[in-house]
Amino acid sequence: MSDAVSIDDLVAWIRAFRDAVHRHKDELTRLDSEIGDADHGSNMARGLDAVVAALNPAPASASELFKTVGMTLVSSVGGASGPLYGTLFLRMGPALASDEVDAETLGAALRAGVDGVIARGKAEPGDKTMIDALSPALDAWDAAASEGFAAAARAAAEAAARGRDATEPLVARKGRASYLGERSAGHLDPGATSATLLLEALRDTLAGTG
Amino acid sequence: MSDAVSIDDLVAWIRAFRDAVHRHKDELTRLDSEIGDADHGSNMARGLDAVVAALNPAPASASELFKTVGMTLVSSVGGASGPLYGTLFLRMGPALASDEVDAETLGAALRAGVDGVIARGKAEPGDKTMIDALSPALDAWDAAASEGFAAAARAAAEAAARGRDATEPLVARKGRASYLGERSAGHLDPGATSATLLLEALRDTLAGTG
Amino acid sequence: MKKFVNDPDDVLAEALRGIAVAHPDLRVDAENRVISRAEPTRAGKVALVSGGGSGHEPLHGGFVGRGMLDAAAAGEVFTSPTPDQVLAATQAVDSGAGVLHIVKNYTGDVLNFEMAAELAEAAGVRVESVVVADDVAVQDSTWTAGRRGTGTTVVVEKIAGALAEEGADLAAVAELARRVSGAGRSMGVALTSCTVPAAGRPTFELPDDEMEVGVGIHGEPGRSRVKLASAREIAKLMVDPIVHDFGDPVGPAIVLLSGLGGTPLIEQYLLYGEIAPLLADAGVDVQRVLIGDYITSLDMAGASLTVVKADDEMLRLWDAPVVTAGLRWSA
Amino acid sequence: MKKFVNDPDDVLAEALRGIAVAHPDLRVDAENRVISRAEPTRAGKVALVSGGGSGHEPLHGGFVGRGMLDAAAAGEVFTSPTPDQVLAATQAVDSGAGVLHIVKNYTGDVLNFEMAAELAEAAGVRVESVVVADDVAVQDSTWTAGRRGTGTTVVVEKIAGALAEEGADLAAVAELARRVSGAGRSMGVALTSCTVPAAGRPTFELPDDEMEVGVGIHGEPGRSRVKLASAREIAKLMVDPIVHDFGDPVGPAIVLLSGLGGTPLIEQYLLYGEIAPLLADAGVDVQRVLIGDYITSLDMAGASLTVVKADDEMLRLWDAPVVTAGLRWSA
Ligand SMILES: Nc1ncnc2c1ncn2[C@@H]1O[C@H](COP(=O)(O)OP(=O)(O)O)[C@@H](O)[C@H]1O
Ligand SMILES: Nc1ncnc2c1ncn2[C@@H]1O[C@H](COP(=O)(O)OP(=O)(O)O)[C@@H](O)[C@H]1O
Ligand SMILES: [Mg+2]
Ligand SMILES: [Mg+2]
Ligand SMILES: [Mg+2]
Ligand SMILES: [Mg+2]
Repeated sequence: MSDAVSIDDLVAWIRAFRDAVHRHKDELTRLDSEIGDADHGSNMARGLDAVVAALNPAPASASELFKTVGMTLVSSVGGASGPLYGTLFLRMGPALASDEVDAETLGAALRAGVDGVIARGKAEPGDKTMIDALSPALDAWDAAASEGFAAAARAAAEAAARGRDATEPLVARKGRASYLGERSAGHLDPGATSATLLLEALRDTLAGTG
Repeated sequence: MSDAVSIDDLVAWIRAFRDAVHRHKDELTRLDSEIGDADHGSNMARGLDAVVAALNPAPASASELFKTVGMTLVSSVGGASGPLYGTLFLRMGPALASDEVDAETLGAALRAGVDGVIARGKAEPGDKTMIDALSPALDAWDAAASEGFAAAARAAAEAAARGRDATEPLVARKGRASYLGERSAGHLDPGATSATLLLEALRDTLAGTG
Repeated sequence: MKKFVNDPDDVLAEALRGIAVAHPDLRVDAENRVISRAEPTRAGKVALVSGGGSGHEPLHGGFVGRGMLDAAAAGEVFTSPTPDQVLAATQAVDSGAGVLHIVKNYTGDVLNFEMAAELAEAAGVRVESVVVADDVAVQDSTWTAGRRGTGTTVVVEKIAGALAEEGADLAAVAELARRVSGAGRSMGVALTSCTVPAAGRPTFELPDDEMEVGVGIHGEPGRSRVKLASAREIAKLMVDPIVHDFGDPVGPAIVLLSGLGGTPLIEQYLLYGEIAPLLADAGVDVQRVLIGDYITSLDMAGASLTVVKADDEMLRLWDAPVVTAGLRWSA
Repeated sequence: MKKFVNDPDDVLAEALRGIAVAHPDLRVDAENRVISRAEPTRAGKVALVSGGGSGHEPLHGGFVGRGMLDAAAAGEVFTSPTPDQVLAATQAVDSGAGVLHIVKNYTGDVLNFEMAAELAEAAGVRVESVVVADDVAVQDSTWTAGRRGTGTTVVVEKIAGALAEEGADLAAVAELARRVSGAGRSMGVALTSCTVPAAGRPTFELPDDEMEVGVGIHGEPGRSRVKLASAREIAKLMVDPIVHDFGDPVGPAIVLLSGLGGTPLIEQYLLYGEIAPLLADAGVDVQRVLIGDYITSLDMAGASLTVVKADDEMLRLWDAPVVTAGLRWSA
């Protein structure tokens, strides 16, 4: 069926995210060195390794899958990214109660997740956080969802990357980078960078689907 | 009188020693970094500054002069070099009871001083200490004393320098360098280096005398 | 990277092993990375739980013991502990009288402790929280993450710990903890970066003639980078913003000058020799002072100054007996 | 040079100023650079005086107080104090019951303390001396300066201090001090050099992948330079020569793992986690352990391990109350 994704696709997405984070681990940590505490790469790598381990065997449903991902991130990452990424996935689960996951449902689930992150972290777009990648990605997803998964994921990944790049000149108002005040400008936000990897992993995983 | 030195000459000697130590302060400390604790230059400079201050006004007699020098070194240097250089001068005083200081008396005084250093520090020639410069210098002084001050001081300074250079291959058996064991070989001894400065200062001060 | 480590990823687990074997009066839960008193909490005593990223030792584990904390949850280096860890710590020491969470104000710490508190309440444990936000290097604002929590945490843990030991109830202990927290201001200066073991190299590069002013305790760069200054000038850079932030005359105070991990005691005393007269001039009446490594940033060279405006009750509780690895005295 | 200093030549004087203002229970004689208890020595109590070069803080000034030293003479950085200083310290605290000099075995310390003892005796003060020479990195021989004195000094000061506090006479205190001194062995490892303020640069250069084994506490290079090793391997490099030097099984012991000034506590605990099982395997029954910065070498990264074979009397006196800036507990 070309307009629905399987559990296996979703598991493949999470695995692809893990792989991407490992490939970019040093870069994420370097970005976090500049305006944070030099641990974002190892935080995300540690958490996603735990996630991949917890996905074996693969959960039976999409909602259970994301619950496992979220709980595992919450209980293995710590830091700011642990509860935030954890919340993202924990909130996605309930939005995927049915077994049919089409582009619109996945978009709705992602939005529920990002709303959860905003509720927890109280960041707004422009605060120089992962929200700056996630928010525009969602809008792009919704706009392209009717064209199917592959198109929606492509649009979302592009928007996330643009959002990530747009964090560079910003002065951080949330998270650890905010302590630097004006000095936080001129650097990419590490969380927006890892969030872009998340959406790029989705794009790559769904490239073959409708 | 060409074969006797005045108090002023002796004071000039000590001042010249102070100046030489200041000129070589970094070198002495560097040598002490290699096989010790990086303080010989500052120790000697601190002590000799105090000595020069204490010599104003100049003492009335040679024996009083050296007593002052010795006491000041003992009470301002600390470390190994404080009591040792202090003892050197403290023991010279009594050997210069008469006001006539000729080359033989100064030689005898120096020997009394060096004997005192040996009694205190229990170092023998070849242990890689200041003794390795002082001992041969004394022998050379005595051998040349009949030719007058300038010749004796020249001979002593040369012998001291040779003794200093000969410390390079030695494995230290006394002082802090001994803790390095075999690793102490291949470096000049800082104390032998400063002792050579002492005798070179004497040579330079007495260059104009008989 | 010049460190006593085996695998950089095992630093925390292995350090906990050392703590466990060195301190028989502590219980180390290796799985949850929780350090608690070996003796169970006395019935009716409010328990104090703190925690945060590791790398700030003796904070927090070194302050577990009679008269101070009941448990500490140790996160990875510079990474707040997870809710599970904090929950484990909380449940391990609750006697039924409730638990006070002492949280340093960092997004990660706040979020993870919040989640843990929710979980603990759901499991029937009463939890109160105090968030320490004392770092005057950070402009305070409702639009941002607010100020970091640094040295005042030590003072909160000591004073609230003493009150809990006396048998006060959760509301009273929490109220005092918040009062102490509100009365503290801190300011830090770094002469070098630290090196996070897992990163393997210094978090930031700092030329030989420069220093970072207004640093926190996670190796993050400071508020500004300036030319390396004398201890006298640095003392001013630390005292002035604290005094200015208090606004009103401070009066009696507890002062903590903490090394950041790579600065030896002789320098800390020298620096305090410069700080003391400046505090006196500014009307700070130093009643108690601690100098040493109490809240550190791995191997960073630097120091942070904390001034806590102290009333008589705080001073009395400060003086109360404490028996921990990091702070120890009798009445 | 990244340090809290004003003029590198004033480091000691200015650090003493900080100590004086931070510790009202200490008296700091700025002229003679002597730190003593503010309270005069109790009549009949034997007084303990130690001292040495500065840069090893908290040693010795941080150990002045009830149950430990009566006075410490602080030399320039890494330079033994002069006889005048030691004499001033000795005369300041003699109650008539005599004074024990605790001397670390370095030519400079030994000579200056010897001269001071001669002067003190001449002034009518009874003096006994104990020379600590515990560093197994140095081959012992009557033809050399012998072993350096390092960590065992802390244990001698604590235990002899407790016995003096109990009212024992000079001969008994000196005898015990010598017994403790003879029962201690130490071994140090440096990961970096330290920087003597007056020198302004590191005493030795050490490549990023090398370390010095068998270092003392004066920044002198060690016995050998080897490739940087894991904490596990370093623990072996420290434990083996100590155990080997004892020869006989050690049995009950007091253990001190001291950071050298630039190594944070988290690494010290990690290292101790590796040391403890090796000690146990070698038959060392660790009865008491101290981990932290107790005898340092300015800002050197590294650690030194001390094992003191302890009998019941030593353990009892170790546990006796002590109230100093650097070591503090009650019975
Ligand atoms: N309040 C917040 N809301 C959303 N994202 C946040 C918030 N605070 C921090 N972040 C994100 O978390 C990232 C840092 O994560 P990480 O380094 O793992 O945690 P920590 O800051 O605790 O070390 C930041 O780059 C930012 O994108
Ligand atoms: N026992 C000794 N006898 C003679 N000279 C000695 C002895 N021990 C050390 N020295 C000399 O002292 C010098 C070191 O002096 P210095 O660095 O000022 O003292 P310290 O070793 O206490 O730091 C050595 O280079 C050596 O020449
Ligand atoms: Mg981070
Ligand atoms: Mg020296
Ligand atoms: Mg972090
Ligand atoms: Mg010296």
